[in-house]
Amino acid sequence: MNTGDTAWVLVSTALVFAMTIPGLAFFYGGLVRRKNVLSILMQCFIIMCVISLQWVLFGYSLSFGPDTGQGIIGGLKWAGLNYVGGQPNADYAATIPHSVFMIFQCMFAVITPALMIGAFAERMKFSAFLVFTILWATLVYDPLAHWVWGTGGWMRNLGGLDFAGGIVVHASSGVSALVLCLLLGKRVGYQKTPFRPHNLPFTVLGGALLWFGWFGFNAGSALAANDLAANAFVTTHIATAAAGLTWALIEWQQHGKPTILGTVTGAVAGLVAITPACGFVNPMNAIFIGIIVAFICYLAVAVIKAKLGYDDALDAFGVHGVGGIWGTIAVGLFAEKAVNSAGANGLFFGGAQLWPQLIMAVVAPLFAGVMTFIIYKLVDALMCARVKEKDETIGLDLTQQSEAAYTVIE
Amino acid sequence: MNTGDTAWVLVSTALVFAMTIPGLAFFYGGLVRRKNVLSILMQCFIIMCVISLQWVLFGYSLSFGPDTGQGIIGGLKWAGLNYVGGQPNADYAATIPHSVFMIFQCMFAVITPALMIGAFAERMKFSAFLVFTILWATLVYDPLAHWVWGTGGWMRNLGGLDFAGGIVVHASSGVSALVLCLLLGKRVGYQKTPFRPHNLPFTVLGGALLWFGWFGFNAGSALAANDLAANAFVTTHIATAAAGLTWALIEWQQHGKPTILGTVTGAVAGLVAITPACGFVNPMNAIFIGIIVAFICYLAVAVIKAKLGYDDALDAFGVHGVGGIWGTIAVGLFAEKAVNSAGANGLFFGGAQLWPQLIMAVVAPLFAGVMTFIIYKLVDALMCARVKEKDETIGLDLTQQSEAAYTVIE
Amino acid sequence: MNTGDTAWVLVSTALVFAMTIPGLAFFYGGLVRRKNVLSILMQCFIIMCVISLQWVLFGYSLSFGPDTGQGIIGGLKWAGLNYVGGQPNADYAATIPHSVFMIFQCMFAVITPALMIGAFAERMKFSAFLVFTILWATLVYDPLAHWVWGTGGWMRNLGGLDFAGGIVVHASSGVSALVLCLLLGKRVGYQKTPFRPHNLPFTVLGGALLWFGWFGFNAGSALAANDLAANAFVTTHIATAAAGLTWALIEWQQHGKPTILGTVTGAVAGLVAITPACGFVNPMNAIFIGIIVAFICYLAVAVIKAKLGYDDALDAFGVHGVGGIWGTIAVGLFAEKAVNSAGANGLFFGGAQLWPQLIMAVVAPLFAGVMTFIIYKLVDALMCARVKEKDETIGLDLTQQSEAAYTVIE
Amino acid sequence: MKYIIAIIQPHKLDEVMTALEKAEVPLVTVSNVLGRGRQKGVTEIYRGTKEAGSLLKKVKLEIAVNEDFLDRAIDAVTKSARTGEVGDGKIFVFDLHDVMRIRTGERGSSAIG
Amino acid sequence: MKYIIAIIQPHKLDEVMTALEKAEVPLVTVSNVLGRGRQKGVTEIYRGTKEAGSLLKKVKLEIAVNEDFLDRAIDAVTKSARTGEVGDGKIFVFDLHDVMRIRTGERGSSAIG
Amino acid sequence: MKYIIAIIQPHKLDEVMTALEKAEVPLVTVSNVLGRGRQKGVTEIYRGTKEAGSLLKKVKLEIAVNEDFLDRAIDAVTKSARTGEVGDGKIFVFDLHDVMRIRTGERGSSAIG
Ligand SMILES: Nc1ncnc2c1ncn2[C@@H]1O[C@H](COP(=O)(O)OP(=O)(O)O)[C@@H](O)[C@H]1O
Ligand SMILES: Nc1ncnc2c1ncn2[C@@H]1O[C@H](COP(=O)(O)OP(=O)(O)O)[C@@H](O)[C@H]1O
Ligand SMILES: Nc1ncnc2c1ncn2[C@@H]1O[C@H](COP(=O)(O)OP(=O)(O)O)[C@@H](O)[C@H]1O
Repeated sequence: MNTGDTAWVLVSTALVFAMTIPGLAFFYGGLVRRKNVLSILMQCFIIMCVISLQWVLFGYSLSFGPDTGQGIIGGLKWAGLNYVGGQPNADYAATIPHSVFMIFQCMFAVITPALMIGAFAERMKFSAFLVFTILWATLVYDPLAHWVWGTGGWMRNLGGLDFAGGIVVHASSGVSALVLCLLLGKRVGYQKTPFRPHNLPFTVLGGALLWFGWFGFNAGSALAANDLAANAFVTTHIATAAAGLTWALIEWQQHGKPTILGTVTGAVAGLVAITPACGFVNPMNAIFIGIIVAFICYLAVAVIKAKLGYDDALDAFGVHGVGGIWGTIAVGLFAEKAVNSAGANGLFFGGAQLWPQLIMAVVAPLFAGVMTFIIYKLVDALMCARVKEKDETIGLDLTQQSEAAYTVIE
Repeated sequence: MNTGDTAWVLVSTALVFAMTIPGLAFFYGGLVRRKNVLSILMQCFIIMCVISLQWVLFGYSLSFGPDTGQGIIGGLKWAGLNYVGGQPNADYAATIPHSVFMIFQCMFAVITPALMIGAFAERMKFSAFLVFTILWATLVYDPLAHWVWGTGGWMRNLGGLDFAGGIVVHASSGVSALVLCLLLGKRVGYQKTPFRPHNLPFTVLGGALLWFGWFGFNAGSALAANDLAANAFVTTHIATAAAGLTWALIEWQQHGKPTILGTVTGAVAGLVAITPACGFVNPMNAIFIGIIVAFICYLAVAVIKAKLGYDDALDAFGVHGVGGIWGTIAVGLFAEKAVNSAGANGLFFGGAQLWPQLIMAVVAPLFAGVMTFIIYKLVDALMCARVKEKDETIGLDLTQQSEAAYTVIE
Repeated sequence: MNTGDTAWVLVSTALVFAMTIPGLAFFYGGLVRRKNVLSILMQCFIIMCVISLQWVLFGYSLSFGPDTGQGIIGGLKWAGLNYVGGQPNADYAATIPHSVFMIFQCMFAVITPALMIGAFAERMKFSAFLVFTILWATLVYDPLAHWVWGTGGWMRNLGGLDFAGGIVVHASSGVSALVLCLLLGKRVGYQKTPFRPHNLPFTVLGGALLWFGWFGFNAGSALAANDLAANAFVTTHIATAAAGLTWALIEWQQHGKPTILGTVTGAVAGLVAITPACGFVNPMNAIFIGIIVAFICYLAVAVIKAKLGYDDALDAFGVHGVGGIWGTIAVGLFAEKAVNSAGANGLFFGGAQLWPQLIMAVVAPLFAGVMTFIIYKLVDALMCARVKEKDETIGLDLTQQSEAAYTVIE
Repeated sequence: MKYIIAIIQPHKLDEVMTALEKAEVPLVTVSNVLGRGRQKGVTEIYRGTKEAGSLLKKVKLEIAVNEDFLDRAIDAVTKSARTGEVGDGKIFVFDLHDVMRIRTGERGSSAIG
Repeated sequence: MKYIIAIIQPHKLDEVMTALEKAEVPLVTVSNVLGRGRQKGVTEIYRGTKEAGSLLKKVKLEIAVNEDFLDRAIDAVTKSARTGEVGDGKIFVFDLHDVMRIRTGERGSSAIG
Repeated sequence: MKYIIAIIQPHKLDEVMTALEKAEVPLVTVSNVLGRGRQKGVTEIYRGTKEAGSLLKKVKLEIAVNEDFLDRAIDAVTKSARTGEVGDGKIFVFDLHDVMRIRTGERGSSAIG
């Protein structure tokens, strides 16, 4: 065991924690209307509670527990943190306590369903949301994590590379988000009345905290305080900077003004895209990955969404789905063994890594999408997923939680 | 000396810093009325300034300095950080610089009086608050820290266990808070007009940052980046998740709606309860500790307080006092030598740890309560502790600080 | 390589990141009027993007790359992070990957120009700001960083000491800020209508995060998790506490009321002053440095500025310029070899360190001021640095970014 | 000249604004208000304390018109703001003694538009 | 019909609301305002700059009533809002030309309640 | 008695307040409003979606005066609020039926000041 590595992964765990609350909560919370901000904060907060419990009780075991044979799912051997103690598990991280690896991964399991909140914001019933989330975490996230990261997982065996979760976290939640918002339908008044972000400083606060926490997400995924962590840290920062700036420049060119919302959105897209790649590519190529994701996600968010007319309220699909898939493919292009000897060479370095990446980028979203469809239908049949129109008009804060975010008088 | 341990405790120190400001400041600040938010922020901020100075000048020496003989108090040998330098002090932490241990403990000394702000919020005069705080830190916190944690401290010698401050930090401040709010009296209009939280997102922000910083508070108390820190980290997270969820479910059952304020309050209660226990219990028992604290504190906050009618404005007693005492007792029930060989076995593991825990849980609050009574009476006689009714009506921001939190026009 | 040191510097990098966004962004953002808050957030955010890119492309090489011969500037050998990889560079930090040192320094390069935003707030055109910032980073920051910190830099060779950037970061940006606000002119209505801070809680949030992140800034500058980092951490904390409290007491004495804005401003001044000194002075002297900076900066901000009538909107000069120069001189007074054997003895310890410090404190600001003048004139001639009066009246958020920070209805 | 004060549901604002523009009475002043009407308030709960919030968010419109525009203004508001549910709001009409355009100093009926 | 505008102290709002309900004039529209009256403002200080803030937070109530409810409405407000200190506020009464309930289209006196 | 409602540009508020004080009509109630007038709104852009924001921030003043103070109040506002640009705002004047000072119960013309 190594204290430096342990310190780094403990800190990284706290950083990834901060990505969901307060990071994502405020990023999304600032974007909705005043009457719905608490519903977003509540959803993020309760996901932290409920998925953390799911994780220690059985989720971790399903994801990382000993494979049951076909590379599809881990067994229940590690349920209730059985066998998950202070001794390192060399299969995953040889220099830190096993329980540190487990709790680090816990934060990933938490943030993934939280990302989808952006799609169904302002109209999903709290009870339905809760049931959906637990089912989704168990039936979509846990298997996917096992496929890609678990010892014996079939995508891992195939040679697929996903350093910190481009597929497992972003593509999976992003595509599920799209399915969800198509099934739930548009918010009342969508595209008729403007839905302005009620508090953009909150969104900037959340965006900045996401960037901050993402250093733990990506560089922490090295599971050690070494040169690989350093590379992941640097590429993460640079790709994000490039994507944020690029988005601002696109807006400047398109509308004559760069916006802070655009810049932050670009930065988040950059973070998403570099996630699977940060431990495999060099910093200069990270810049390209960042620039390209800004273009692609801008297209998805500002052009395609408007054309197709689906109501992905806060662009969970447009940013995480699209960005995560691009990042996964980018690994197949830009990965170098020179950066990470445990990695592979991408197309531009004479390797064949593109194929496993493409397989992951097709199969995982497909799986997530289909499962989301099934789970949604089940939940909707059981308890009606969407709030009543009257409640939606009054706002979810008052109708789902009996609270108001801000006082008006005094 | 060990760089990994040092890195971890340095980071933990920064994390505990963030618990007071901005964590607690915003948690409390969002709960008060618009006209008093700055008074909360100011109190938290000035406590950080003034108690940090008190600590390096003499507080640390009183708490952790060589015992003067009876286990009651440390001497002044280490005043002004004499003998507190770059070399480790093996009595407290053998692998990190002594000054790192000192500054880590400084953040505990700071947050403890800050917790009481929740009780006397919206009505205490700033000058009186300042004098009270300095006296309380010196006459209540420093002795208590010495009793429980100082070499030679009598509770420590008795075998009492308090991993990260259930007694020293939470029970002491919580009970003092109750005494304070009884002595100060209710806010003008209490239980007549509703006092709504003026900005719940601020409260969620603060609550999330408390959780975030608490990883340093609890896992940092291992004073090393090892498997004990890992256990503390995991139990902290899981107990909190369990308590937050439980509170939400209780509300759902009681009022038909779970609220974000309830969920965050539950999480904080969970953090409080696991604090003394995190390094002694296993993760599954942490879940029980979390579930139970939610029930107890809910009772204290939503039922008993309303019945008895005292005005613990932001529930400093109901959460920290009650939760801290429960956590201290829980150590006596759930502690295991299997988790921490330097610990003990609780009742459920065939040990007798319950008795020292009960002694601590009775004596420490009693001591804190009596001392608070005396200090308050002194301060009140000297300078009148409460603001004038007219000033309370206008609000403390304008009358105590000549500032307004938000502009109204433009 | 040492994992503990690497972990600490990685974390410190993230902490310094958080100083700019969200720290400084909210500190400044809360102080401006409602109609300009997004412009501040945008400027901070885009600086993070654009200077990070400048840094990896050529800024780092100019600053820390092999000296071109006269101690004036580094060459372009390390441009595009050539030679900046996972292996340590012993000239700067022997125990951590070179790329970690680079990315840590990147955050310094980012925050320095961001500090100047406080001077030209609420009236600078976005495009002009962007061009100015890139030029200033390249022509002022990079050379200064080389002079003081680069191997072969002439101030470094002279024996000048600047632990974490009193000269390089604060004095340089502070003085440039003064020049800028003199050239730009006052805001419309300055000293006629009151400009109240639109959201002081945001300012407190930002101030607290600055303090939090500054632990990484100062203690991280030890580039190792050792006793020197411990000393820097402790002195930073204590000087800040002393300065915050002192400012509050000055206000209390002057106006009868201590304010939270004053206390936070004092704390920031303390952080600035201890920055160059934190690794060279002992904690008790840090208290004096903190107390004195509060007096000096109070004078600059509340007395001199009002008398001279320049519009340093958020006191970038009054706090960072004045505080940074004082801290640099304080090194010449209070530095001790007993604290840091690689340091020197100041006047009070029988040494002659005062002279190199004075030279730095005169030459660096002069250089920065003159260069700022030239760059500003250039930018102004090219694209007119100031927004139109009509746009200033409507606010920069709407006119420079086509966004509104808060919705009014709903 | 008449001065109309209309209290409407917040989510109807955009529709009403459009309707007013179509009715050629585009000039309007808007503000946030809270209303207690026949519509039931929503109970709020804070740490177990229930509060029967009786005040609901509404939006207030103020429109100064010449007499011959009065009916179409009222009409525009009523039609666009109506949902048929309790809480739709009220329209109040006042006599307006005088109007002045600050920019020009113009007074009376011609200054209204 | 009459239209009452009352400016009161913010912390009196709940009492006034209750009083109005008891007086059987429950319908009311409430908003935030700032007032400069005889009551002295509180000085604010920002980084040493003193500002004599003359505007104080007040709450504005608007109540439309039929003539026979006018006096009891005024009475209810006055009694419940009075503290006897400067700053208690004012009540302004206007003639109301017409009222309309948006939901039903009802007009005049019956639409007021 | 008359009741003046003035809609002005927000950045003119301080000047208008000073002018009113000089004109000896210091008592005033102020609030935030949004206005749609002849002044063009500023387009807002959120993630590529353009929104022609037609509502601009304005400030509303309410001033109750006795008849003989009416002209100087209007005068004070007009002069101090005028920039000559579109968007300067409007002044509306109403007949005021009655006034009451809550603190004393005083009524009518003497209660106005
Ligand atoms: N008499 C009145 N005086 C002042 N405001 C009123 C009055 N009647 C209604 N309002 C305002 O109109 C809003 C809608 O009224 P409400 O009675 O809920 O709807 P409806 O008229 O459809 O029954 C109220 O919330 C209140 O703001
Ligand atoms: N003539 C007036 N015109 C407009 N608003 C007024 C007038 N007089 C008083 N007000 C409002 O009433 C509030 C209370 O008035 P003030 O003079 O302070 O109290 P009091 O009437 O008890 O002396 C003021 O802050 C202001 O908002
Ligand atoms: N007829 C009206 N009814 C209500 N409010 C009006 C009316 N005319 C103007 N206003 C208010 O006055 C403000 C300024 O009007 P505007 O037409 O922009 O300026 P100007 O009168 O200088 O041309 C508007 O934003 C609106 O709030």
